[in-house]
Amino acid sequence: MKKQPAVITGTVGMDAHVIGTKILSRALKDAGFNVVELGMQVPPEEFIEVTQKTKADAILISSLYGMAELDLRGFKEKCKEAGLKDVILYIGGVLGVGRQDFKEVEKKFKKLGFDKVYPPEANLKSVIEDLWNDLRAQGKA
Amino acid sequence: MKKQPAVITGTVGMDAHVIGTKILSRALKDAGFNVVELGMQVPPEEFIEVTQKTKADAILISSLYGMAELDLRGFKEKCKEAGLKDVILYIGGVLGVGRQDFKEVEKKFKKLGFDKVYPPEANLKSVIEDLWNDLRAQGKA
Amino acid sequence: MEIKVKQKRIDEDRFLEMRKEVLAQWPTGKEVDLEEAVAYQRSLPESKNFMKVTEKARKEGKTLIWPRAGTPVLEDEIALVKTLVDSGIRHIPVTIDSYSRLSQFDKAQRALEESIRTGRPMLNGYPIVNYGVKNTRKLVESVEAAFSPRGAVKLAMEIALASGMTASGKSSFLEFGSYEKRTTLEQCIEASQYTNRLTGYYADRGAIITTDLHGWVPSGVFPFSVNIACMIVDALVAAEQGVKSIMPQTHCEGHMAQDIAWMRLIPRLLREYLDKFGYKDVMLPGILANQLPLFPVPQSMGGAFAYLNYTAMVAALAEAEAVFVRTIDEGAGVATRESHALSYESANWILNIVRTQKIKFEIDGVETEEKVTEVEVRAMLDKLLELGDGDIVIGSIKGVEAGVLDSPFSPNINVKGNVLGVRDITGACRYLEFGNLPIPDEIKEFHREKIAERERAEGRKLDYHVAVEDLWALSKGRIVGVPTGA
Amino acid sequence: MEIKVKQKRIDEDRFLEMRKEVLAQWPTGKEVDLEEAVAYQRSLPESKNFMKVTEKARKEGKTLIWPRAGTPVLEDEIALVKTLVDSGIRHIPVTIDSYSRLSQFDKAQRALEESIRTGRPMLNGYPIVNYGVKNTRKLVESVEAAFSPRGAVKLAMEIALASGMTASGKSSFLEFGSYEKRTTLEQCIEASQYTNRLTGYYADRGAIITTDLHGWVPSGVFPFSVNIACMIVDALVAAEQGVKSIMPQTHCEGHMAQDIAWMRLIPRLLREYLDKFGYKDVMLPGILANQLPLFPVPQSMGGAFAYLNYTAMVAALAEAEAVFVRTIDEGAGVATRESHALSYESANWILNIVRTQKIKFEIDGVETEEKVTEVEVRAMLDKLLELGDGDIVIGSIKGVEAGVLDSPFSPNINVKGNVLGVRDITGACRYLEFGNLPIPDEIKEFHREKIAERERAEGRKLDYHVAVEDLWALSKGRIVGVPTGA
Ligand code: B12
Ligand code: B12
Repeated sequence: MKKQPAVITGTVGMDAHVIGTKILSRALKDAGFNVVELGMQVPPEEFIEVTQKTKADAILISSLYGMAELDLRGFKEKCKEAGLKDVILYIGGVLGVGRQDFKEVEKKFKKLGFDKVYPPEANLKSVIEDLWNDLRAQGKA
Repeated sequence: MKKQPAVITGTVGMDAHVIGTKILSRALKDAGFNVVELGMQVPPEEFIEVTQKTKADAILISSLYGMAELDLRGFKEKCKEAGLKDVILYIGGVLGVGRQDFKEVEKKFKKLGFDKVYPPEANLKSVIEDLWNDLRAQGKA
Repeated sequence: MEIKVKQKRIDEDRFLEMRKEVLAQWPTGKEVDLEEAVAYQRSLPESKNFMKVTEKARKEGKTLIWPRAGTPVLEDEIALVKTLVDSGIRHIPVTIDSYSRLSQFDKAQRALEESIRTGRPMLNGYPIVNYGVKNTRKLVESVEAAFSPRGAVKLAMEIALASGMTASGKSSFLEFGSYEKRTTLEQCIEASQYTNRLTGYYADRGAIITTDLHGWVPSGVFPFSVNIACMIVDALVAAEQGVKSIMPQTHCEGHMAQDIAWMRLIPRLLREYLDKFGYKDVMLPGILANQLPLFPVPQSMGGAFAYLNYTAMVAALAEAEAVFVRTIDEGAGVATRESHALSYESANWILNIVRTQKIKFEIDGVETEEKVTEVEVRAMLDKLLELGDGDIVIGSIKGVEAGVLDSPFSPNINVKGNVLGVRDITGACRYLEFGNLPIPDEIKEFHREKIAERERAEGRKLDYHVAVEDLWALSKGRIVGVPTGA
Repeated sequence: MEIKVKQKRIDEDRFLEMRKEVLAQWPTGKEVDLEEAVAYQRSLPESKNFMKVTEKARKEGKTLIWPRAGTPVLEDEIALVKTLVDSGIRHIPVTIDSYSRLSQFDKAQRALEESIRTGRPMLNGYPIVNYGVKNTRKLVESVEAAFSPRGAVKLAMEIALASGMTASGKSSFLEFGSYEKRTTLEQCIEASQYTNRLTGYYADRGAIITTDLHGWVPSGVFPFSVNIACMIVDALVAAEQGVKSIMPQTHCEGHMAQDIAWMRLIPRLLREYLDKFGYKDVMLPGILANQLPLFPVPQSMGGAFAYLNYTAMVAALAEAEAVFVRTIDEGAGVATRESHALSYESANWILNIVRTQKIKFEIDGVETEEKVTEVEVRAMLDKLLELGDGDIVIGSIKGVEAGVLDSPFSPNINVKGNVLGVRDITGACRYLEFGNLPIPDEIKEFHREKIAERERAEGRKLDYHVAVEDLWALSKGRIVGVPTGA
């Protein structure tokens, strides 16, 4: 049996919407992940530091307050600089200010380096399936 | 002073929506018209006959049930045949089945020979102003 | 003039003779085989029986939505009812087009053919006679829901029931007061006796069809005692012809205390009068709340949602078994499938949230409104029975002639039209002009005081113009009209 | 650790010293001239004073709509508030962006500049500090309405009040419980004492600013006794600093009997406790009903209209002076001007129609809910006063540490989080886990029975997963959650 995969969760920047990331974290734990829960208002740098320290396989970022794009510019590059080119990046929530076309949002955040982008109120069962698949593709599960 | 202009009102075809034409008729009376009120479900032919008999200056047709186009095909031609080429023709109500683009509706009924076409819940004050203007243009008021 | 129609069941032999004539009116009449139709009806599952669906809602504490659905082309109609059922609809009232409602089947046929050819609906409803039994069974069988034809004439009712529709909304007063121009009440009752007799024929053979009743629906703001008195007459007429299931359709004018009072009063008085005249076995499976006043102007989407949700809320609080909410397109024209779905999604949200709470409540004023209306209704029925010498049909016919039953803004030339209603300061409907309505003096005084109160508050006399302002009020986001300016 | 913050008014001298530091945080601080600002406030018409606008609504029997309005670029913000006022809005709460809420004015500045440059809003609110007094007065003067800054830190409040805003929604428990991660309650109370002291300073000079209070808003389905106890604490803290007008903001969880019970209980207990502690001259101009649970998913437009209409209906029935309805875009993101207009048109329809009727009513269950909550709130306040030896501030700080005040799903690491709420079978919020809340045994029994009733009905134990289902329920058109599947 492979080791239990480790993942990091939290809301980025100044976002105080913590309910989603809390529920997500609990669901990940219930699904057998080792979850490091950073809670709300996590600076991008903190996600990176904690990933280095814990050797986590994935970062799952929440953002609902609409300012994620500002918070996450250059995030993927910083991950790479920190030697985390393989870490899986997921993001979910309300990823812009105002009613958005999700297709556009997805494109934008994929360009920013995210592997998967989820609309508000994403189904957690399929999120977790996606995550297992991505981990398997990297030989980590 | 000119003679009191005479006008004919009613709903055409099988339309049972009589409230609008009743209110319109009363407003026309209050505004000094001589109103011949035919009520609901008036066959097109009856409008013509009564106009001939009363020498009315205008016919104001109501229709809400959506089937006015069917009821009024060839109506202007029949008016002409009956020697009523100058009679002013107004129509108002819900002039098609389903949500309509009023501009289209207006075009359609103007092509059918109507001088003015009104959307649902038209303002009766401006209707009456329009009517005085059209009568004046014919030297009838 | 001698009155020929009486409160008396049509003999079976005469009825079967009459049917031949009716069925001969259009070729599809030949498709109706009454015994086969009864068997077909009896083979239908409970989910297609109007009464059973309503009783189930009552048992489960649910308020079901009544839509209004009728579009000319069968395939479109099937698609529409599927959308409706997906939105949680279990009763499907099928609006019949205006030509068919007046037995002009040839006109309907031409318009139907044009609709099919052009892909543009040229009729404002489903031409059931033109489609006939075989086609309409396809419609009925397309979904798990109970069907009800709206505005069916004799032949249309024959086809509807043979096709498996399980309700028959045919009120003589609705026809007389809202759809007819020259027809007398006598003619309308005679027509409804036929359709009720047909319903009774099925009932005698174990297929229960429900008759839903409107009474005399006023064209505008008007207290509901005339409506309720006429609904009771309609119910007695139906029961005499053998109808075994009656569903009253009450109309909400928008004032909560009145609307709730009427919803409470109607089933109580219906039961009392049905029992009194010996129709104890007639069932009343539930009540349908309908919304009467003008819908918000087509431009006001916010107002449209508010009005339909308000109606749903009142129906849910009153624990009605069903509510007839309009779509957001009501003011604009026959609704699209999307408008239906969106509107019922909204109303269903309210109905589910409110009914789950099992709210029991008392509103100040309901008792007064119920009492006032009850006294008025009883006075009217007493007068009718007096005029008819005990025969409610004869009494009603004479009553209309005498203005004992009357309504404002009526299209029918046989209506006196000497009455008028306006709203009082809180939005309740009051009589402004009583005409010949047999309303007791102390009740008249009650209405006059309420009217005087508004007159003082607004510093003007209430009159015809105020009645017209009040007609538009709800549509513009108020319950009491305001001066529209010179 | 020693508690430094106490329930005591800040000396004027010390206050004026503190102000210097605050104003130095950003260049626009220089624009604030306190004496000029007081004079400006006093010159404002009643229509711009929050308390006066609320009192007028109360007198006229109206329920006003509170929108939520904050967009980064001043010109857009002015256009937005004009739309709002055209929709009948008289209170304008200005949402401040999230950077400014955390005093990160430099970040806000960069995002503001980018918003102006690109024409795309990059901030989720109006950066009031960056705009300063002169600009914000343009906003205040652009319409006839009373303004209230939402989420103003010290400097933001200085600028808001100097600009003519006349309310200050600053609840220490709201900050602590919903917006902060590491900050302690002590720090939050300290911050609120400053803004309340500033409000008191204006009040002493005849300019009445209203403080509106939330208490501790739970992140989910949870009975409201903790919230109400904290609201009372917030009110006492504000009153001690000289605040003279307080407007409680109650949160509706969607169960009518509970929501109405809480709306009745809150002003009654507030008055009692304010009087008891000697703040008899503090005015309570009215109450604001807010909607708490998750809004319908963005795809459900019908549900969105239903939910906002339902909230408006409940507020109107309870005769609240104001109601905070969300727009139909609530689930999707910051609303467009069109969504604002459409949503308030809809809510206003309900409010006008219901308030005009002057409905007096009684709902079964309101009395019980009011009594249960009252006993719980009193028990909590007693315990806090005991812990603080009579000082409500010290008691509250200790109370949070001890879990005497607690809340589920909190973002703040200083919160115990040992409590949980779920709905009962009718949708009422009940305690599932009591943690350390000082709830009397017989009341605990009441909650347990209600929970057992639902467990029996659903044949399952209620737990964390049910609490999550209940969180989503209203958003999906139900009031009680249903199993989401494995
Ligand atoms: C009341 C009503 C009825 C009543 C009518 C009572 C009566 N005897 O009048 C009853 C119940 C009988 C009825 C029946 C039907 N109705 Co209907 N009814 C309505 C309703 C709710 C209000 C209409 C009304 O009275 N408006 C008030 C008056 C004062 O307004 P108005 O007529 O627009 O008139 C004003 C102006 O437009 C103007 N005006 C009117 N005519 C004219 C003419 C001229 C020349 C001018 C200048 C101005 C002018 O002056 C008036 C004063 O401002 C509307 C929906 C709505 N709008 O809310 C549906 C509606 C008109 N009905 C409709 C339909 C389909 C029917 C039925 C087929 C089915 C049914 N619902 O039972 C039958 C048809 C009967 C028939 N043969 O016509 C549809 C029409 C669909 C379409 N066109 O796409 C509507 C739009 C509802 C809907 N969305 O489905 N209906
Ligand atoms: C509750 C709430 C708050 C609470 C938050 C309480 C708390 N501490 O968590 C409070 C009151 C504090 C708040 C504050 C604010 N809020 Co707020 N808030 C909401 C609200 C009503 C619900 C959010 C929520 O909790 N959803 C429930 C959770 C369970 O759902 P979720 O987060 O979507 O998560 C689910 C999925 O998306 C998924 N998921 C979430 N994250 C991730 C990540 C990954 C990787 C994956 C795979 C999945 C995933 O898993 C979850 C379970 O299914 C929404 C509107 C709405 N939707 O109804 C507005 C909303 C999010 N808020 C908004 C705003 C603007 C604010 C404020 C700026 C202003 C204000 N309203 O006061 C402040 C900002 C504070 C800050 N610094 O962030 C806006 C955002 C606007 C935008 N993006 O355009 C919204 C959309 C409302 C609106 N329309 O204006 N808010």
